[in-house]
Amino acid sequence: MFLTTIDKESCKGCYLCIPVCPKRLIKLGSEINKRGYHPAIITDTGECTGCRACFRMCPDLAIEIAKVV
Amino acid sequence: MFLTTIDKESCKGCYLCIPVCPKRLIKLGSEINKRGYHPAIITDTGECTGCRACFRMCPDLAIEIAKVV
Amino acid sequence: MAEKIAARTEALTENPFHYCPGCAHGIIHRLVAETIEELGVREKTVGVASVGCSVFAYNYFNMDMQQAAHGRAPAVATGIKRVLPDNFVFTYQGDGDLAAIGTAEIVHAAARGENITVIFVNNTTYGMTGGQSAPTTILGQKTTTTPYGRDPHVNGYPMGVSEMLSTLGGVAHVSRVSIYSPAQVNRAKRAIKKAFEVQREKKGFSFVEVLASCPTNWRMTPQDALKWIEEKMLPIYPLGEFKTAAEEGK
Amino acid sequence: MAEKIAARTEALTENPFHYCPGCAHGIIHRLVAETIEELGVREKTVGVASVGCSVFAYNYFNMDMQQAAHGRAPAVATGIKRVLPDNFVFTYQGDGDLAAIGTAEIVHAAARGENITVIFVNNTTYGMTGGQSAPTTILGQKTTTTPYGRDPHVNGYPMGVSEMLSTLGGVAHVSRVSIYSPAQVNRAKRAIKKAFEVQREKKGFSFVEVLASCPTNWRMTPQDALKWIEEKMLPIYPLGEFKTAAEEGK
Amino acid sequence: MAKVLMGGNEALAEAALRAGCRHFFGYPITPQSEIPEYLAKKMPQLDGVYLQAESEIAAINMVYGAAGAGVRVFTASSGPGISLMSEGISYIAGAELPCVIVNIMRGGPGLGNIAPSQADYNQATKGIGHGDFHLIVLAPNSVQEMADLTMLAFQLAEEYRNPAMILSDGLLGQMMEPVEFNENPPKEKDKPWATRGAKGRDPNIINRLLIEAEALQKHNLKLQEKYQLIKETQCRCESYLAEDADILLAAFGSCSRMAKSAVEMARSRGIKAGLVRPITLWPFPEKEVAEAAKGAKACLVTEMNEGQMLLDIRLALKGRIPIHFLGKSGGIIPTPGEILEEIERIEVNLRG
Amino acid sequence: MAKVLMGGNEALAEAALRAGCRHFFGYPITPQSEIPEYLAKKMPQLDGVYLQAESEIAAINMVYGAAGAGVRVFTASSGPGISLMSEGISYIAGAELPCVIVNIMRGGPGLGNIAPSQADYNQATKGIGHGDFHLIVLAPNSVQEMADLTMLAFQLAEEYRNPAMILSDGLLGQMMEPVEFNENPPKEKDKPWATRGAKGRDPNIINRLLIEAEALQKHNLKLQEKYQLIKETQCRCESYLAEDADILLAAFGSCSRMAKSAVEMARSRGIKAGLVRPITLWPFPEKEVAEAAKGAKACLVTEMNEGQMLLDIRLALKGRIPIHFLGKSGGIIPTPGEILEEIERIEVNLRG
Amino acid sequence: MHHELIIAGFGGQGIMFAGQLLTYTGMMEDRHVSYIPSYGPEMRGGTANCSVVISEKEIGSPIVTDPGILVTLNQPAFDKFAPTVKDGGLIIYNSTLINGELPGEDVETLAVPASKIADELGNPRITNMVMLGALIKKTQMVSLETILDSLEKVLPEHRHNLIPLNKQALEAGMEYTEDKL
Amino acid sequence: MHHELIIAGFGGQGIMFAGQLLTYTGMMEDRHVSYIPSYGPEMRGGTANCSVVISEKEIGSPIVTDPGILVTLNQPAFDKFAPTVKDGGLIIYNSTLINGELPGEDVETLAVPASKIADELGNPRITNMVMLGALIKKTQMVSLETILDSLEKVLPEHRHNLIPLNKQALEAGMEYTEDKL
Ligand SMILES: Cc1ncc(C[n+]2csc(CCOP(=O)(O)OP(=O)(O)O)c2C)c(N)n1
Ligand SMILES: Cc1ncc(C[n+]2csc(CCOP(=O)(O)OP(=O)(O)O)c2C)c(N)n1
Ligand code: SF4
Ligand code: SF4
Ligand code: SF4
Ligand code: SF4
Ligand code: SF4
Ligand code: SF4
Ligand SMILES: [Mg+2]
Ligand SMILES: [Mg+2]
Repeated sequence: MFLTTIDKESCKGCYLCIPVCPKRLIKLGSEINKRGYHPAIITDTGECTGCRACFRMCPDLAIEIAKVV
Repeated sequence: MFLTTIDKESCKGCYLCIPVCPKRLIKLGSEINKRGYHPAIITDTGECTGCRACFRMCPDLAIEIAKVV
Repeated sequence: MAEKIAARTEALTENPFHYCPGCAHGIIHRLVAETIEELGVREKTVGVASVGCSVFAYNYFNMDMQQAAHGRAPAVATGIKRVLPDNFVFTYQGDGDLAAIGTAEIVHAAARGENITVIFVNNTTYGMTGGQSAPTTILGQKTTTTPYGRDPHVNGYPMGVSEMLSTLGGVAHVSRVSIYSPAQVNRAKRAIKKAFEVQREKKGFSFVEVLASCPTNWRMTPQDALKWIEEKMLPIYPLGEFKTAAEEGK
Repeated sequence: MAEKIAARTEALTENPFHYCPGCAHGIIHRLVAETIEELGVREKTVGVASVGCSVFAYNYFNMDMQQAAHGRAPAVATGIKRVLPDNFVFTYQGDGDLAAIGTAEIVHAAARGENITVIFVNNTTYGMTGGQSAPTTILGQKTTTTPYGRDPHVNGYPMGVSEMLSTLGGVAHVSRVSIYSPAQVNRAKRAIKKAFEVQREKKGFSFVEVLASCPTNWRMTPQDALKWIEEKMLPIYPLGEFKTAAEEGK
Repeated sequence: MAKVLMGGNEALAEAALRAGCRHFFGYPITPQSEIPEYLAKKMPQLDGVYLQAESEIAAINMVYGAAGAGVRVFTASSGPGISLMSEGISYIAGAELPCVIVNIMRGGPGLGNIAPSQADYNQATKGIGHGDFHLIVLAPNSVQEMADLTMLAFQLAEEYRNPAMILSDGLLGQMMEPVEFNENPPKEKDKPWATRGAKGRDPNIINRLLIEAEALQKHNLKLQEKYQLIKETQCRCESYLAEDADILLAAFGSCSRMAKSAVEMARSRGIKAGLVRPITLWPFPEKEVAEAAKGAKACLVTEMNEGQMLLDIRLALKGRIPIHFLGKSGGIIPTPGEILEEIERIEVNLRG
Repeated sequence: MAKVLMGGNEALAEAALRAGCRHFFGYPITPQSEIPEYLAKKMPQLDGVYLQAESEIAAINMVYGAAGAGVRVFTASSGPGISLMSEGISYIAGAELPCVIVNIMRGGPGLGNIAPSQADYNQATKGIGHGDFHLIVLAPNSVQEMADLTMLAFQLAEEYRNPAMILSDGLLGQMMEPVEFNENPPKEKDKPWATRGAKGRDPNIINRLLIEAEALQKHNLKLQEKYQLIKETQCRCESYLAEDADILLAAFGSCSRMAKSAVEMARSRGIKAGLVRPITLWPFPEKEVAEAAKGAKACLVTEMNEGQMLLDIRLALKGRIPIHFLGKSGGIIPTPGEILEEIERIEVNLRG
Repeated sequence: MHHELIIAGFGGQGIMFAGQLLTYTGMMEDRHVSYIPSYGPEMRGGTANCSVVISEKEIGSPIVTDPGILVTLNQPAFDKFAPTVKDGGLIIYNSTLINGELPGEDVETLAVPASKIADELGNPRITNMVMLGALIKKTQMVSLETILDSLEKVLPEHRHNLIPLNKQALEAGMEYTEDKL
Repeated sequence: MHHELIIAGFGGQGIMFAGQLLTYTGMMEDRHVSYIPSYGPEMRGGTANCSVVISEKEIGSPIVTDPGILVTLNQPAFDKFAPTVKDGGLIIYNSTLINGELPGEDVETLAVPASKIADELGNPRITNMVMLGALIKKTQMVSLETILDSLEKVLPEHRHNLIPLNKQALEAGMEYTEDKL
């Protein structure tokens, strides 16, 4: 199982991670972070395949993926 | 018939004209000109075919060729 | 137990990037840093930041860095490499920096076969100064200094830097990649790694051109900007490996 | 009655050249001047002299001339041509001037497709300053700054400027010729004429590289120097037409 | 003509267009980008040439070529870019080509930053390139002057066949003020020396190589004579409440605006302060400054640098009165309040 | 060590090698070519780096990189090439990197000619680049000093982390004199700030961008403090028969040699002439010059330019005595005879 | 008459446009005017403010360091600039977004729920005009008529359709303020 | 002792070598010395001359404008420099190539048929050494021994085979001069 997290304060809301997730697990967020951006959010990390597509596209290293063994 | 002349004062004695003459009409000179060079000389302009090879190689425009009609 | 399979590399500092949302510089920084970490050479690497949006790169790469004058990074890198021939030296340059003002420096670092790696971020514009046209701006593209679109009769033609440098003797590796999809990001990473490996093997000058986006100055969403790379830039700037040390048989 | 079939062209002044005996500059000057005379454009030509042994070219070409800073002739020519788009503008540059310090200027004049003609005299050395190595110095060649011969690991590889410029979009004509025999001189003349014709037809940037001799710094007789071009330079710098406007279909 | 509200850089660019300048060669750099961006829009409509060069070096050499071909032409840049133009400027001055060079100064040295600064005074007035030559240097202090002095720069450049520089900064470049354009811009001079094709005349040659020392010295003496003439006739200077001032402030460009406010504040506190503002930085209005300082007991030089015009003020005042200095650098602008404090300190000293 | 007879340029190059410098980046230009040619021969034998750059701009930026990597490094050029280095020099000074820059001056402006000249004094001492910074400038007047001051330049550059310039000319570069090399060249300083790979420590960064005005001002103030310290401790100056001189000559570099001969000729005619020779041109030995002029009734500045050090002499003497000037330019060297004539004219005036 | 203002908020709130419009209007009313934009150090976005001076006499320093009037549209700008306001000065703030507590100084404040008013008028992008309306009502610095004339000049032709909306916003700001006077 | 010399001739006549050798010798004899080469404006070849100063005291100007001694190897150099020689000075000229007529000034002349002597010794390239021999004989400026020592230092190893020939030439020049003293 994979645990994917988006660091709220690092995210700039560019949403490059959204369309690349094969499982469509990432969504626009509505919250505002300290720098005035709306961070993306992960809906259901349980579905995550650990494919890293989102990580690869994130320009701000806001995404971390862990394999839970 | 062609009249080929080498201007003594323009010539710098580089002798690039010598080997290219198909008729071997040009020779090293022994005279010294004002700038300290030994100008090349034409031996027998009557033999000249007007091929211009010498003119083409002369870096100092010392050679003139005239067609005598 | 959780094992991280994707996280920030140690070859980057903790400083958040100052880049605009969705800017390709962030992705490319990561690729370079990961490469350096994977090769285990962070402690013997000296990076050279250029003048462009990535001018602050020295705040992000967690290693010795020099900041070079606009366009002169290849000369600065040459100075460093000649002092430290066994260290790793790379430059990170934009298209204004490398393809305009720095043309002489990149061409000659390449011709000399300077054993350095150059990361060339081609976003078709001068990001930092507000979106003026660059030598790589494509025909018809509107910028703040080509407000009616780039006209070849006035501003000339987009410059294929990879193609140009490939003609030079000292060049060991040239490739053009992009970052418009996860697969392309992967390929870009491989190209960058190959370039550093060429340096490790002292084969000469290695160069990776990355087609990148500048959503801010292109006045597009980050998404649309990636699409624009794929649709508009690729036809003019084909991806691929233009030259490799292997072929050269060095 | 005598009719001159070969004589000094009116496009040259009466001033004797200051060049060393057997220096190729003299031959090339003549070819450029004859071309201008034959095209009947002497009165609308502005030439740009560069810094090198041909720095005094303005004393020899019988037309309006500007003397440009070392390497910057293409930029100066651009300034002139943009003011006078219907005039003829050419630069006359050595390999130190064009291929070293002036790399950015020549590459960008070419990339812009600047409608000028560039005569590039490649004699593999810095003639004027006493025979230092140039980017075009061939491997193993001894110069005052490569006293042990050019070593690619230190000084890099000889630069094929024609090959490099041919990759650029705005370039309409590129050819490499030489002057080591009367036949080659003839070909050189034709190439130069073609380049000026390209300019006349406003097809863009035209470029003629002439492999030339510097007997003084090569420490050879003028004769041997020509042989050296044929034997040593040709294998590295093949002659030919690299690009022509016709092919480009512009 | 009615006044319009414009940014300083745009006003400068518009003034150049109205002066009939149709050729601009430049390379982007902050904080002068509004100039090329304005021209990139306007030039095509006027059949003029806006060309973005590959570098500042190329730009200044394109200016050389175009000026040699006989047109009004200018370029603009900032600190680092101006430094790169040094060699080209030396050529232009040596070849006596008229053109205008704009430096919208930013913080230095090196890449520095993009905040307003006056750190390039020494460079502009004394040592911008190798060899003995001078630029005519004009320092506007308002958007109006950004326009007016630009027109003047073209005029002086042609009158003396000498490059003229507008030395301004990011503050003046970005600020907006009303501006009214001179409706009689300077007429363009005949340029029989220009290289436009030798039709029916001997060739013209633009050149700055004189291999014989005697010839070069002769040329240099001719330049010196010209410089002397410019010094005698073209010094421009403005003073404000200087006649009866005890404490004379000296400031140029945008900094003079803060100094003027400080003078007003000081006057309102009963301190007799005044201001002298050199408008031409070269030629430096030495006599005018000395004249303005005639009655003063102390001088306060204030600049957005570490003390550069200071040296010219010292030369002008010849040690007659004490000279104080208040400098800010790296993009910091001295506030009128800070200047006032310094005035007050000096005043206390004078009394004590 | 025994004396050897050497040309000035070779002596300079050899001194650099003996100072342990193993890195040179340069671009050919007359009249400094003997330096790179000498090094091109020697460096490979010493496992050092002689690299001919593609231009002076590349050369100075290679110097930046190498200096940042922590080695002794230098470059050499002449007028036009030095101008092209302006931006790079501003960066080096801003980033506080030690290195040595040699300017073997020739006639200017523009391409000028290759004859000896001192026309780049202003550039070297005042305005070589944008921003507030200074080079340490040393002016040798003999082949011996070409060697000695080169070693000193490396030492001062490292001591203050500041670029140092040798300002010389083609005359000193080409002439031969006996020279004895200092057998104790300056020790190289530790450079913990150098970028040589961040092994077991935090990264080192070589940089001259400070985007925040406050930070840049702070850095500039730090530079100013350093400059102040250099001014206080490093002024170097020499005087000859100055104590009792009525007429004090001031000259630097090769020109001071002619001036010295003129002083001797004048003394032999009963005229009390003396000479003061600044060796550091920046910092300018203002106090020392004023001190030397204490008893003088007139000063004669003589230079191979149109009057550049003149300004610093004016500042030093504060209008106390009349200052005369004898300049030659474009490669002409004032002869002792010409200088003597000028001394005699001044003497007649003083008496009359 | 001599006014030194700072107008401050986020990039995108129309700060610069409001400042320029006010400056232009001052010029139309034959005053001396100056305007200076200032952006934060961020690459894009972030804070934005401008200095405006409108005066009967020639303007010395165009940079305003201790404003007589502060017009502020968001909290960070309020926090940054409120302490710099001159004694006896005025702060007009967008009370929808700002909690206008002051460290108890000799400064007059006027709270205008400008974002709310703008929203009610159907467009949050005219918050700046609501604030401008409040400003001119409160200070009589310039007249509404001249502002409306200026709008025509300052807005490019193809934006003239926005003039009525801007006018509405200005008037709403004025009206709201009238009640508070 | 203070000598200011100019040695002048064509490029290729060994002018510079003679000047350097003399300077080196002066140094070996513990004098102050200086040497300055000067080439004509020609690209290559043309005239060449050098200034040499040898003195007991420190040398001011190393440039010689009015030489006390002129050593000249060809006519153009003679014509150019002879008029600059100081009153009471000395001109040594290569009488094989120079017609040494002077406009009647207060200058001593010594005619040495140096080219001829050199030819007789079998090598025209040592004309310069013959002249040098004449010079030292005439002026006693430096000793032959030191010159010979210097030759060993100044000539690169692989040229040491030329030393005997050079010595012969120096001696021939001295001998010729001895007769004229
Ligand atoms: C000598 C000099 N000229 C101009 C500039 C201004 N400048 C800063 S960044 C830049 C262009 C940057 O564009 P690019 O290299 O493409 O980088 P990007 O911002 O697009 O990543 C320019 C022209 C400068 N700093 N120095
Ligand atoms: C800025 C600058 N750098 C260096 C020089 C010195 N310089 C004069 S000519 C020359 C090289 C000339 O070589 P090339 O262009 O090949 O011409 P050639 O003499 O061989 O015909 C150099 C380096 C200069 N004049 N200006
Ligand atoms: S790792 Fe893959 S599946 Fe998981 S969230 Fe990211 S893109 Fe989606
Ligand atoms: S790609 Fe990264 S920065 Fe962009 S929205 Fe996704 S998590 Fe945020
Ligand atoms: S024209 Fe031909 S044949 Fe006649 S001399 Fe010349 S080379 Fe010989
Ligand atoms: S080619 Fe010309 S210069 Fe050379 S020898 Fe022949 S005639 Fe003379
Ligand atoms: S301006 Fe463009 S290149 Fe620069 S940070 Fe923003 S998006 Fe990236
Ligand atoms: S040095 Fe070489 S290039 Fe220059 S004139 Fe002489 S032969 Fe020709
Ligand atoms: Mg870019
Ligand atoms: Mg060459």
